[in-house]
Amino acid sequence: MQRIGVFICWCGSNIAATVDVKKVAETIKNEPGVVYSENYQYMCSENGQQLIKQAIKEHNLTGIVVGACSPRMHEATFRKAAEEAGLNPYMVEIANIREHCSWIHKDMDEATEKAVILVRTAIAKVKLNAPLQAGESPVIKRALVIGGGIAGIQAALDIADAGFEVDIVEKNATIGGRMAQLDKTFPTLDCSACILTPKMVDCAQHEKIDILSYSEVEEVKGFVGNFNVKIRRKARYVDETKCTGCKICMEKCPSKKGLNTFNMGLNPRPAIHIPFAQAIPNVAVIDPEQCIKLKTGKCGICQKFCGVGAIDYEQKDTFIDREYGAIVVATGFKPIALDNFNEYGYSDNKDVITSLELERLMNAAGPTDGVLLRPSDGKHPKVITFIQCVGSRDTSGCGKPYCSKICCMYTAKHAMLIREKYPDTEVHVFYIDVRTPGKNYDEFYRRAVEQYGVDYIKGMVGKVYNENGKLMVQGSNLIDNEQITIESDLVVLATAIEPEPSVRKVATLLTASIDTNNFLTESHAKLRPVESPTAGVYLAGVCQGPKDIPETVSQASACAAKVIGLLAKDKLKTNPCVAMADENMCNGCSQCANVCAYGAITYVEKEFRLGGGKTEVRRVASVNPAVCQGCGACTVTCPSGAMDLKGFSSKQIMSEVEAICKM
Amino acid sequence: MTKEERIDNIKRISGTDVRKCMKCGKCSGRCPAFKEMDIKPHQFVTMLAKGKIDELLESKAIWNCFSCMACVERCPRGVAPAAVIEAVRDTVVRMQGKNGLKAEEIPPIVDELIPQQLLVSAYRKYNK
Amino acid sequence: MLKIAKERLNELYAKISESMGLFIPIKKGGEVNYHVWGEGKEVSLETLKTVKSPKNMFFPQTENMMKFKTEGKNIEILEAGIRKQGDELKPFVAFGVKACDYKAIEVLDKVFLAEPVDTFYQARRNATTIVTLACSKPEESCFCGVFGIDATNPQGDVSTWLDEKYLYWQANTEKGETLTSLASELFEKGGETEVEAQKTSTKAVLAQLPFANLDLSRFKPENLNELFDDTRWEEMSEACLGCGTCTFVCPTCQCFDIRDFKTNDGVIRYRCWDSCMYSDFTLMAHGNSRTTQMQRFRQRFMHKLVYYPSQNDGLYSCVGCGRCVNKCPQNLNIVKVIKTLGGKKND
Amino acid sequence: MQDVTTEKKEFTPNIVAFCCNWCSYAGADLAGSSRLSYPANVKIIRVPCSCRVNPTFVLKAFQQGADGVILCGCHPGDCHYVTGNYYTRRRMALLFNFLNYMGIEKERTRVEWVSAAEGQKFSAVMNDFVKTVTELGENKRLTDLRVKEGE
Amino acid sequence: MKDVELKMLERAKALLESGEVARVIGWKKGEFIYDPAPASFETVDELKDFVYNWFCGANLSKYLIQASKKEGKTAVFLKPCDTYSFNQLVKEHRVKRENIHVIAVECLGKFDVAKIKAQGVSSIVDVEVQNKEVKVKSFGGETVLNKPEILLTKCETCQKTHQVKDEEIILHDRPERDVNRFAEVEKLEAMTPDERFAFWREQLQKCIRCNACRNVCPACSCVKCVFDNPASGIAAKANDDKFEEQLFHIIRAFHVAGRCTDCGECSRVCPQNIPLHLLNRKFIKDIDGLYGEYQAGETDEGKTPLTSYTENDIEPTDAVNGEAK
Repeated sequence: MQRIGVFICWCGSNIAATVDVKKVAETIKNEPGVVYSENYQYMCSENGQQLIKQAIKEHNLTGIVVGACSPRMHEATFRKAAEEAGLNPYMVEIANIREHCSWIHKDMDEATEKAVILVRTAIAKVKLNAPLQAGESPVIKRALVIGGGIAGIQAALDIADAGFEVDIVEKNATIGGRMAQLDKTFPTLDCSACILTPKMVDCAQHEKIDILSYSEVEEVKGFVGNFNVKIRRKARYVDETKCTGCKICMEKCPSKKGLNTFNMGLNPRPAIHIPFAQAIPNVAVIDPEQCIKLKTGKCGICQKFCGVGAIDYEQKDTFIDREYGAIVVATGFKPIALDNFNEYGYSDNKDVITSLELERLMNAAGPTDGVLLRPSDGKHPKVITFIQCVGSRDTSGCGKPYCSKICCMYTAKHAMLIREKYPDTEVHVFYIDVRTPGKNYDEFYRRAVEQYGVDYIKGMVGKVYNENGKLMVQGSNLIDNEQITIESDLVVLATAIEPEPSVRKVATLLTASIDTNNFLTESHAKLRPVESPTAGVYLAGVCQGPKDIPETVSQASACAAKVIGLLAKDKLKTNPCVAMADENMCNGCSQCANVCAYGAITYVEKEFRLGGGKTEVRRVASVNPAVCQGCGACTVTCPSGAMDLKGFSSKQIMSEVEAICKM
Repeated sequence: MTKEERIDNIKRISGTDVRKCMKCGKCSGRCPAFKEMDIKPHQFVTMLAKGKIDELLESKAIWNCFSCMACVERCPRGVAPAAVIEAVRDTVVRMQGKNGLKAEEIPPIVDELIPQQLLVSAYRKYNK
Repeated sequence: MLKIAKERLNELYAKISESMGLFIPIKKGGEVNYHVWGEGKEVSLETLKTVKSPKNMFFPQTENMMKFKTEGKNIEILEAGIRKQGDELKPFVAFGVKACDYKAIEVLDKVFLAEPVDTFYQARRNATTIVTLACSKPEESCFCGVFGIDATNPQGDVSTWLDEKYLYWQANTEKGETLTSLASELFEKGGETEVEAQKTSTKAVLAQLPFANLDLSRFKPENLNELFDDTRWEEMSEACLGCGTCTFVCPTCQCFDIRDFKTNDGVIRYRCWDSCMYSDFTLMAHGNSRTTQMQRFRQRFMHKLVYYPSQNDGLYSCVGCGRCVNKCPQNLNIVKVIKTLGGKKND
Repeated sequence: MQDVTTEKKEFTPNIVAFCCNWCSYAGADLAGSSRLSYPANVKIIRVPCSCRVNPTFVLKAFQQGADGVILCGCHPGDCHYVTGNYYTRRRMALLFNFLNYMGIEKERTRVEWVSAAEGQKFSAVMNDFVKTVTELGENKRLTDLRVKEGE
Repeated sequence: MKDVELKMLERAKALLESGEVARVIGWKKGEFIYDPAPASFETVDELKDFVYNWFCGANLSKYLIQASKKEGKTAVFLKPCDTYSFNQLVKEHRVKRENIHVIAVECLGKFDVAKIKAQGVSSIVDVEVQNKEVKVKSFGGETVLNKPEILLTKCETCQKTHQVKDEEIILHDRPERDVNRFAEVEKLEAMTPDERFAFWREQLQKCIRCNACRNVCPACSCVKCVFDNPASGIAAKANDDKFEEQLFHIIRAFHVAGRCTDCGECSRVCPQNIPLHLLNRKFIKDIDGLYGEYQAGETDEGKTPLTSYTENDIEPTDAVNGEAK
């Protein structure tokens, strides 16, 4: 027999001024199952909670209803109080008689009547509540970082430093990512390689970090604390354990006409190559599309010359399975393709380049050894025009609707560096707005203008065309309300950035949600910015939204902190209000799994007893309580009603409906 | 028609949302008639947004616009300055009363590739 | 014997309806069932088989038995079924009952009127005057003759015959006479010859029906075990969907379930038809005692042909109305069972 | 407090509102803390997500004599459970269309997206819904007469 | 039809004799020509009762749920419309595909004996079909009926073709038909709400809750139906109130929405001839109209319209107010 206790809160005058709380408590005393009903000024106060605890003990209550403020406010408080008094915390229901009653109604009779109904409704529900236990699941103390750019590197280092094993899966042959391609970094202008490569080396040398380069995530199963990941190790045709990085193969390789992707295709590279000098791992890789041996079966020169016998043309993709407790996604970005922007003449003119290409042209390790020479004829450009917002803030459908965030700063950086290194160069920048929030950022931009004399033009370029070997940049100067044409030698486009396309596959594997721009969605824009809605999956860097290096690194460290917090636990407490399938009624039709956003439902074959000693094997759904978030989508999809949600069961909700309609 | 109504009317005829303009000036950056225009394409958008239509209605630029649509093509925000100019021109023409082009004056062969709006605006311009 | 012209039947219905309820086959939504007569209703006496049998009138598909009123912690029993506010049930007439269906009422009586008497059923039975109607156009699914029923000469408080022009009327009981007196001015005398002629011609048709010679000889209590254990039940029931169509259209099926319904201020306890074909039939703590559809299927036919007769002096609880023959979605029926398990007279 | 003699039985509809815990229930809380009133005959049932609402609940409410049923959830795309309300949207579009096809007044059912910040909207929606249902009158087509027996 | 039947019989014999299959599911002779019952044949000897004629309307696919659990393979004869149900059952893991051998058979529409009887022909002995003419032989002699008028309701608008087959037996050309299966639904939609309510009230009032529609429905293959489960809160055995007739049929239609292949068995089996298929077709029509054409059972994989979505789906209010995009 149920023994329900009801506690009506006055909330000072917040409730009591419009709801006759004493009358509510009195009326409710007559409800079947109610053995105790009381009212008090502040139920949430220490004394109020004491009252509840005492009543639970004295009256042997099996469930309680608190008529008070919104459950979003104090449900946790009252659950804790109940637990302390020895009552299962899930035997508590809140009737919201403040926000949903006293605060919105003026008439006391009306509000009192409604309060009674709301309390009755909560009683109807609590009568069907079942004691729930938060489940536990073990945590595998190892993290996976997808992406070996600065975000992945930072996250991995922080996690590893806390003593946990980390694997970095990087799809390219080396870690380092976009930052490795950069020349200098704003606003301090330190050399990118100088600050990044030590971190890369740290990763390689860290005993807790395992770098799986040239690898991709193929399959993810499991859930927070218990991910099961299949990783494809792509064939690099070079034995990683043997290669010493001596580069003799690169010298001897006869197929030298491949595009050096690390240098944005600005110079050629051999079929067998190490992406760049400080690559980690410092191991060669063969591009099978370019390799003569792999394409025709003839050649094999590199193998001949390799002193350690590292070359293996027979190598195949291999798969490894690993278990992780947490996953950090740091898949990064790429500049968008400029196919939709013919007006800038990118594909027609070698000397119209993207900013990332400029980075390589200015980099000491780049194709021009750091001397700024224009691609077409290798001459020093005298007039350089930068165009900002190329493809950013574009709602016409050609580009991206968002601001790419980093362009203003790196354009200022480029302009400044050029003016410093080649003072005889004229530098123009077309801009719509200059956005420089951040420490020392606006100062940096102003320095470009004030100290280095960069010509900033408020306006946008309408066309870039070639006239007698000169790049004519025609645009508006809005401040002077004129249209100008600048004869330039080099045009640099501040191209919008977009998430690395492979993120879509990763997101699907992880059931992490993605927005219309392919950025991964965070769990809460403000309060949970580094967590994905999928528990145990964290987001670092540009895969979540445009950001610069300092922000990326902060986010990566924040991710690491979250991961460490998770891995530090031996077991995870799980939300007990999760779905549960009644095996006896389940048809195994898979409809529930189709709507589950978390992949919490799997199917098992089970044997059931029929009458007459017969048995039958049926396919039935099984919900992983550690993965289920308790939305209930599956419960409605299930035609047989086998799927139900604990804490919000169909019977509970229907009895609430009944109680409300009973007038 | 009050001024407010006229503003609304121009906005309606243009079919473009002038508030979408982010004032980048790309339209004016590529306008082939820029030098001849006393009011520049980007100004048409911002001035209409601010309700300064008296100046627009007086402007010579409406007769200088080629209706080449380059500005429409270029605009990253989906604003159509040429449509605004056309709407202003249209308003001016309507205010002038009936002196439109006659049907028999339409050349018998019209190049199908010419944008319709260009043709229509051409009739209006050269028919004063 | 009396007769009344077909055109005047509506007057008869109206007259009866003045003082009594009149249940009569009426076409509604395209199907003919027993409904309360009213002006403008489409009566269809010619319909050989109503979809639902007339048992509905005495043993409705659902029926409230009692109500509990709850207020706070108090429970009050408000009323018990039919005896609402202590009133007698308003008398009513069941009009147009065929011989098979009339026989079915006898089958039901043996269940509901035996001790302990089902007072709900009893009250309805007592309040009824049954006007039967002889069949003149039996159909191939009919086999009432197998159970010794004479379709041409039905019993009841009043027996009637219908031809192209007249409804012939013969009161058999006091209740019948009373009913006749209600509308005596509408009747004229005569019709014996026409009725006799109809009987003869119908009997000739009945003798020709494909199921006229079904052999029931094997369905005796002493064969119970043998029949129960027959291996052919398995194949006979194979296609059975376990729906309740046969039981719900059957004029003799009498199983019901008792359930509660929560109202705004209490609980209504009601009973409703149940079907032995259902997996949730007669649920006990451990579930349904018949776990397979074969067992349920067997139960139904064993009950009709063996169990019931063994307790009721050999009276079969099938009356050969043939509704199940027509309505089974998968064309399974009692005839196939009788033919499979029974003997084969003249075959 | 009130003059009882003037009490005339005016029809006040009974409205059941299912609100998702993360957006709409919070929106209703905000309406409360902003003191934005709406009629007392709206009663809210808290569900984790609008996708928890089974058509059976809607029908159950009507059976029990509710005059209107409204579902409130996060705006599409903002679902706390990522995709829940997308399913709600499809299910209810089909269900409501179907009820309309059966001749049940389409104004009795509604789905509204109310975010946690939209207290104003919550109140406006409820006021409007109550008004619409009041004009429609009592739910007679989809109610179980038994529940009202003895009234 | 005889030649098709012979061919089927031949295949059934061969399959059983070779041991390729353990049983064949088909139809078995009844007492009349018009009451063949679904049956499973395990030996060649049993096949003497095998029949395939104009009255084999039953959809055999649902029997495969049980059959596919038995030892050995099961061969089954499926008409075009039945193959959709079969696919849907395979998709929902109710039937183990690998245990079934599907023989696709011809169907030129099946007859409704009640419709023939309604035309005054009883004691039917045989039928002979020539195009649209049907010669019905009975004790009373021979009557010529118009074929479209005596087809089962589900066959009137059928345009289905075989979606699955391991082998096929088709001896005649299927007539091309161009009919709007939604015509009846549209007619109802065009009515006023009051008229619609009155229509459904009259139809559903006839319901005796025999559950034939549910039990025959291949989509209603739940181990335990919510309406039989006291714990569901909506269990009821018989309609006790007008509401419950509606509740049962609304919920049933909703549960099979997006999964119903429009096989029409519900209307075929209803003892009260309620046009139940018009409920399911409304869902089908709305799904087609609101979310794009979808035919359940066309394949045996993929999500159903109710377990998928797009970000720009129509709002329920707009859908109800007919503002479908």
